[in-house]
Amino acid sequence: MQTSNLINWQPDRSKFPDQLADGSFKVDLSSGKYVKIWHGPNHPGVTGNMSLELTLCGDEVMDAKTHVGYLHRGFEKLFERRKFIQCFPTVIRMCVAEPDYNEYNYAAAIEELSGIKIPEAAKWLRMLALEMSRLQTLLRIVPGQGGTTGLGIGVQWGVYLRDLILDRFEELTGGRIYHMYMLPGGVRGLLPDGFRKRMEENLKEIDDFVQRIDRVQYQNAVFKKRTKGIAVIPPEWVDQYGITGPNARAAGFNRDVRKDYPYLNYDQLDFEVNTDNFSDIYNRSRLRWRDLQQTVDLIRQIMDKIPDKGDFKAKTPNVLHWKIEKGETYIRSESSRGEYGYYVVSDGSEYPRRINLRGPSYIHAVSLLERLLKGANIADIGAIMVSLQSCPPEIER
Amino acid sequence: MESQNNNNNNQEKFRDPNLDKRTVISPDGQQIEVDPLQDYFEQARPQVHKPASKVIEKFLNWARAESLWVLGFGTGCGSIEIPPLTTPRFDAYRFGVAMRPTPRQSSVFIISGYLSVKTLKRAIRSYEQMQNPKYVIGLGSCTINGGMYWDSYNTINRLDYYMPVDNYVAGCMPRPEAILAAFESLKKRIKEGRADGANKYAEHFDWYKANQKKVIKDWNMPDYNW
Amino acid sequence: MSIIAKLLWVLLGLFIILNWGLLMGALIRKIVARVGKRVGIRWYQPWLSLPMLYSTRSSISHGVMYYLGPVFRLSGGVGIFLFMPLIVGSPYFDNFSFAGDVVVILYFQFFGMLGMALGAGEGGHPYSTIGISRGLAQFTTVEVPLTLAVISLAIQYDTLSIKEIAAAQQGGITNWTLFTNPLATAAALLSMLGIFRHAPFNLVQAPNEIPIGPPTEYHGTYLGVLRTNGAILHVIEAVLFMNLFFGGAGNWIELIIKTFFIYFFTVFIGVVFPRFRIEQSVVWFLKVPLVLGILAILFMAI
Amino acid sequence: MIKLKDILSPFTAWNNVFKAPVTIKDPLNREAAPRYRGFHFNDIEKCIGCGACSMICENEAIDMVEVATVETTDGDSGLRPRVDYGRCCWCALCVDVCSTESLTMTNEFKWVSEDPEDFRYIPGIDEKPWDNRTEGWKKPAPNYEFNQLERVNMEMLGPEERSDSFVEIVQGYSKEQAEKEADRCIDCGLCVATCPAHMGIPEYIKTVRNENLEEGLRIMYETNPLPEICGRICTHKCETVCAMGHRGEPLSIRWLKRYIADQNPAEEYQRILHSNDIDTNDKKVAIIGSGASGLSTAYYLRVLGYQVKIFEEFEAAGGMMRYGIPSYRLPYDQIDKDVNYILSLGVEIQYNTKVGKDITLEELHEEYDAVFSGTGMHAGRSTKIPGSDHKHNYMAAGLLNKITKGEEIHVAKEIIVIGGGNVAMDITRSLARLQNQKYGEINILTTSLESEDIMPADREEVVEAREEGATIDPGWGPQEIIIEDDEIKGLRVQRCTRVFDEEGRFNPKFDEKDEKIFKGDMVVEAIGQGADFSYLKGELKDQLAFNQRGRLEVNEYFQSSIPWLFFGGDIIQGPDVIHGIANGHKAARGIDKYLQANT
Amino acid sequence: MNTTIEETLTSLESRFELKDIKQQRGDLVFVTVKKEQLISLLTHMRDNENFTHFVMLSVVDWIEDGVFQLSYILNNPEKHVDIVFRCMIERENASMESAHHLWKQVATYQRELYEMYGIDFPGSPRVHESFILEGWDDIPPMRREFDTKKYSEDTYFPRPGRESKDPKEHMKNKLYPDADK
Repeated sequence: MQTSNLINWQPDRSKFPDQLADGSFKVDLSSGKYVKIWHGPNHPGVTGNMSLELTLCGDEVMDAKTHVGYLHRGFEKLFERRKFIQCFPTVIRMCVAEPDYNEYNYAAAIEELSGIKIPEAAKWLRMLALEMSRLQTLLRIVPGQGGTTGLGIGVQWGVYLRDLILDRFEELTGGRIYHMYMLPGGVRGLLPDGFRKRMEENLKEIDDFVQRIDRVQYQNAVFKKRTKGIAVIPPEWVDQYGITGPNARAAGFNRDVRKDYPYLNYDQLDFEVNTDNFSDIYNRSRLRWRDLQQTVDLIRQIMDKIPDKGDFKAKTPNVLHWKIEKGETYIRSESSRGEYGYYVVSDGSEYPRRINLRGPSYIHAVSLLERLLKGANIADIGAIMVSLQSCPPEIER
Repeated sequence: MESQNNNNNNQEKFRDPNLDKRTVISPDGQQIEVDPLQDYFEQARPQVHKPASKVIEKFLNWARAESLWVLGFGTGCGSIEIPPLTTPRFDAYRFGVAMRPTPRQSSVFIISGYLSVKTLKRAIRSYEQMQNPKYVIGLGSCTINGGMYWDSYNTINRLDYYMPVDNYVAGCMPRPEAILAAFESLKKRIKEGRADGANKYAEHFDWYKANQKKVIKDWNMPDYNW
Repeated sequence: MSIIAKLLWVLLGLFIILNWGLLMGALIRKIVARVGKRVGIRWYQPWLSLPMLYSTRSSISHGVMYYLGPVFRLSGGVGIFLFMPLIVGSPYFDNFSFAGDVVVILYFQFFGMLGMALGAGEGGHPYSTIGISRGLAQFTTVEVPLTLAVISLAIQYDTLSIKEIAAAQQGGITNWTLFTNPLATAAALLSMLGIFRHAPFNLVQAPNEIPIGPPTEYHGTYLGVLRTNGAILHVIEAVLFMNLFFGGAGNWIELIIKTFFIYFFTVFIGVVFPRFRIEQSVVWFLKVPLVLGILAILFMAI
Repeated sequence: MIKLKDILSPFTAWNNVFKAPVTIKDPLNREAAPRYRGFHFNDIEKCIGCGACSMICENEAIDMVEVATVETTDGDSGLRPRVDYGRCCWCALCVDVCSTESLTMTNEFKWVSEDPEDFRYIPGIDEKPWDNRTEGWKKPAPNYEFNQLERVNMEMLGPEERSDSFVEIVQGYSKEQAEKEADRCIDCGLCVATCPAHMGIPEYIKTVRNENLEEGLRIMYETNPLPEICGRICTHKCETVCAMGHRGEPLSIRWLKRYIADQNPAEEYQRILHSNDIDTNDKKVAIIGSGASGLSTAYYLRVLGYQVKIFEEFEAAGGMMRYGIPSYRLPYDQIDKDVNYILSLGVEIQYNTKVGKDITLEELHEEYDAVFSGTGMHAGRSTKIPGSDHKHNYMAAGLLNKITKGEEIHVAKEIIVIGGGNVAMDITRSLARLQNQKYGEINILTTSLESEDIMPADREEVVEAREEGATIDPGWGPQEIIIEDDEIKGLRVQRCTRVFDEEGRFNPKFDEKDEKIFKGDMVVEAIGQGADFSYLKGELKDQLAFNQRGRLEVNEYFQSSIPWLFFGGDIIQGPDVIHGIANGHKAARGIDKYLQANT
Repeated sequence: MNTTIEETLTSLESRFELKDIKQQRGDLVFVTVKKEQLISLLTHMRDNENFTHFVMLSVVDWIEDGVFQLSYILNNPEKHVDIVFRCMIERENASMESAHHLWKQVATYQRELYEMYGIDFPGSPRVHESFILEGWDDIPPMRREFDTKKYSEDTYFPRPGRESKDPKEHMKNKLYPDADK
């Protein structure tokens, strides 16, 4: 027994402060044992532009406070001054990494409140854009998980492939990052000539990438060592914190807005929700990898069904003074991070009363992150943040 | 006078007790007065540095231009276009552009879009920690005249009021190609010896400071942080 | 040979090593870029960056020790160089190697690290402390297996002179320590991963995972010095392993090829693995290479 | 336990070393996708400066600025968009909303500058490297529209129902229809300059959208005291310059005006317009004629507090609007609605008094401080061709007058109308109705000098006349009325090859070889009317200045060379209600100025 | 209406006072409840009605009526239905009972609302700590009486040289300058 203890070296934790039931530590700052440091916002290990106020004991985080607001632009205030159509280019900027869900949610909310039915082609094109958006995010975030632990090579491949998808976006929508494609009432264009062919070529490359990243990243001893069993989200937290998306699905919850509240034509697609039974960094990342495969498959299915002709925009009132009837609604869709919701209130005027975004990162990167960081190693912070896929701009908007 | 008062009130309101002067007792029993603001920061004003003599400066400028080290501080939306720059598709490394994780080692600060007030405070610190010579590239509409957020209560409108900017790139967001073009343009400017933002900042230090302080209400740091 | 002439030869060697180091760094980076499907930097980029770094018009100082940090580091690198025979059998390029030089070199390896520790500690940032304690912790565990391997070699060749160890391996590839003492070689090569600090053992300098530490505190001229030292150190460490395990070099071409491949070996592993956390890498060094090193000694002693 | 596979498999990454990099060789010259939303380009010729781009821009990135090379004309504000790339977000909403499709985006996207002031330019005027690019964001498809190009159709009586009665044809918009039509307006205001009265068109259309019709009425009365009338028979010049008309149908501005007026009940007018108690001053103004200009002058003077009295020749007010325009276009009760409101403000009217006969101008001058004369053009003009002195050759004005008065008129079985203006159409359609009532069939032919494309009549008038069964055969010059046995047998006409000469003067030319005869036993001439200045006599007439073409000379406030005497309406401007109203408004201000100056 | 929602509402009606029930979609219902009953209602929903997923807490500023509308969106993850509880509170000295003990993330929402609207949630952890803003010295910015454009113009040095002409006014000046109304 003694020898195995020597080999499986267990650190002596008797000098560490006590961990309370809620995960926090009893920290006496005046003892001089602890270091208080700021991690971010200008720091390569922090996703996006946010910062963490850490209390460290050695390498271990005793207490973490998130500080957001570095990207606060006051969108929800600006909407007060913008007409409904003018909000359309503005909402997109709420999340830089994956803007299309903003477009969709906003457009869907407006359409629901004003009773507009969008053409069939528009539905499929919206789904295409949404899934492409998910694809480009996953192409960043799946190898990005390796990147946070020092495996930079997958990031290079992934960002390259993401660039190809952005090229397709550019062709389809006219924009590279901010597509501004899903106008309330429909979309802004049909598939360009030759799009399917080029898309299929890209998807083939991505298929190949999926296999390679599996071999390089997921079947990697060091990567496993770094990510397995780290930052575990127990199933009971899921409802306590309101966790959604891959973070919840990795904990065994079969929750996917696309299945549970089918929007657009998702009910016509054939797919199963990916779940896992233990939500640590590895499994969450692995789940995203499976999502990536699934997304490629969904895009293929969608491409088969998109009509090449037909109306793609419903008739809308004159956009310069479009009034939406008094009412309120909540629209949700499944982004790559989880449930993405828009709470839209109209007071019957040309200007929206309130547009409030429910971004999954609002929960994942504030309350959940603060909880997960307690007791974590400082070197794992980046990995934890990426595994939660936190996106600060949607927290502070 | 009124603004002066206002400023004082602000400083009182946003006072951070951790930054107050305090006395500590050293292990050998001596009383030492500690001023955290003095301790953590250096307060000397920035200085204007004269360029080296002609030929040498030309050579150095050439080296500086061909070796641009970019501070990886994603201040706004534009940071999403930085990864493509450094990855296979656009591969800025082959143009002598490299990403650095720290302001001290960087010579180029890319303000990638809008700056909220909270970020501006950090951006100024980062800028001041960069060593002379240093260059600033403003990405997108937001740095020129406020862009999308021109009427927002929390984002600045004109970057050139807070730090000297060498190049602006139009776009929202500028594509990586446009950012590369900005690097090319910046190289030209450096080689011509016109990229002298750091000296300009030192020369007009008071003006920049006044602008910064007008915006950053809780100015709880020394005027110059290295 | 007069001491002046000797010094000039040493300086020539240093010049070649420095330039080869810069070029090798660029070539390796270009190869790594290829793995990432990139073109990579221009091969002459390192020469451009140095004047850029040395010519910053201002710099931040945290006091004398902060300034001395890079100097210590450079003297660590140059120190190793000074006692390292470069070309086997060449009187011009054996530098100041002497009978016990391997011990001195092992000492100098730590010298630079300690200098950094002092300098970065002067920087005052909490992260520097974290970074330097990580660095020292890892480097200590890296040194142990290397030392064991060297002891094993000393037993094998009955000498502490690199020159003699290298000379003893001449006369065919089968004479290399690689084949005559594979256990020591294995222990040394694994610890070499830690010396060159590529993944999975580069957490010490990873900006992602440890924030502002020594590798990010130094800038301008300081960084220029560190980079110069890096170029020298990479080659000279490779020369050390070449001399100890791969038969030394009979001429410059051989040296260039061998050092390249030795260095490339660490990169080859480093590219495809993430980093170990510091306690993981410490445990790893204390497990695998240490055991190999002890075995190598036992093997040789018996 | 660590698996060996987990250590070895990552090394598969290295096989990339032997593959070529995927890096773009020359990224600086890489072109964006054909649809890319890059920098703006504006086709200056096509652009009308409506400012829709500026309105939709959420960033206020687009300024409308004056441009040296573009002049301000009817339907073109002379302004061009200037884009500020310190604000733009490249959403292309400005391109999508552009009413003429002149604004586009190219797929150029590289613009680096050291000077932040550079990023502000006028696309199409300031030369840029991308001006000749063909690719870039355009409107994606014809049916992708931000604006509604089609009008909301107006409910009208069908030709069957209307061709035998004088019931009003146009039914008016319902609430939904009006709001939908008002919704098409993009608020550019290009129409305001073209409207002779410069009515606040976008503003009152906005009140339709906002369901605030009382405010709409107030806006209309600021410049036009006869909205019911104008809402029906205005020549709607505004609609010719409507921004929507460049690619679709212009807004039905006239119908919307009518909608507002119709929806406000007459008895509420005083409350809505806040005209319950107007302070009256001691100045008195006499107005000759209760036509559009007279009523307009009366209204605005009354609002200013003057004591106004109108002298009207006939027994009802309205002038040409009542006695010239058939009631299927303008029902008499609607005239009464507008007139009665004006009268209700305290304007007096004396019917059956012809100035020059029942009372002289001098007498008016003695009793009143100023006189406004809007006597209109009631004297029909004749072609003076052989046979035009026949008893069954009539003047349109006279006939219309009689129809209004309800007098019996001669209606023949086959009628020929000469004239291509709105009066010609009015008489054609009135006579057609009478024919239909009398004979149960319609047999009427209208011809004009002008060919169909330059006929001055409103397009819809011609179309409706045809629908009702009238034959319109334009482009013929009448040469002779053929009379046999003292009865009219027909009209000999020759093909008219031109109406105006190069200098734009009326100088018709005929092709003698192309000649034909229209059959008919009654001819009505509707080629224009003249003014009757018989009331200007003696000394007064000598003091008045006339220009070379025989028109009265007046200053910008319609003041003649006799300071107390103002003229306006048809006699000055030619026949048009809205001009009359505008003249009246202006004259009222002129009179006010004159009277203020004299006290 | 969805049967789950119907059943839930029926069971709620016996204990709580529900007003203005408005069905937006088959799976989404808006209900107005009294301020005093809200927390017990939320607890009941979570523990007994299986509405375990707290979607979001939002606020709408009805400045004309002098109230804030707090919207608590709850979701039943099994039955896939949402109920939104609206709760009107006074704008003056706005204060609301905290619900941070029910779901962990509510504290974050409450922090944001305190900062952005000035609604106090006594007892909520760190509620008075600044969340997004830093050094803010004006009224809470999301309140409707706060004019963001004016603030921005006063504070952030807008670039001068911008002037736009209204086509209508410009044409008036050019074509008929003397016409005034």
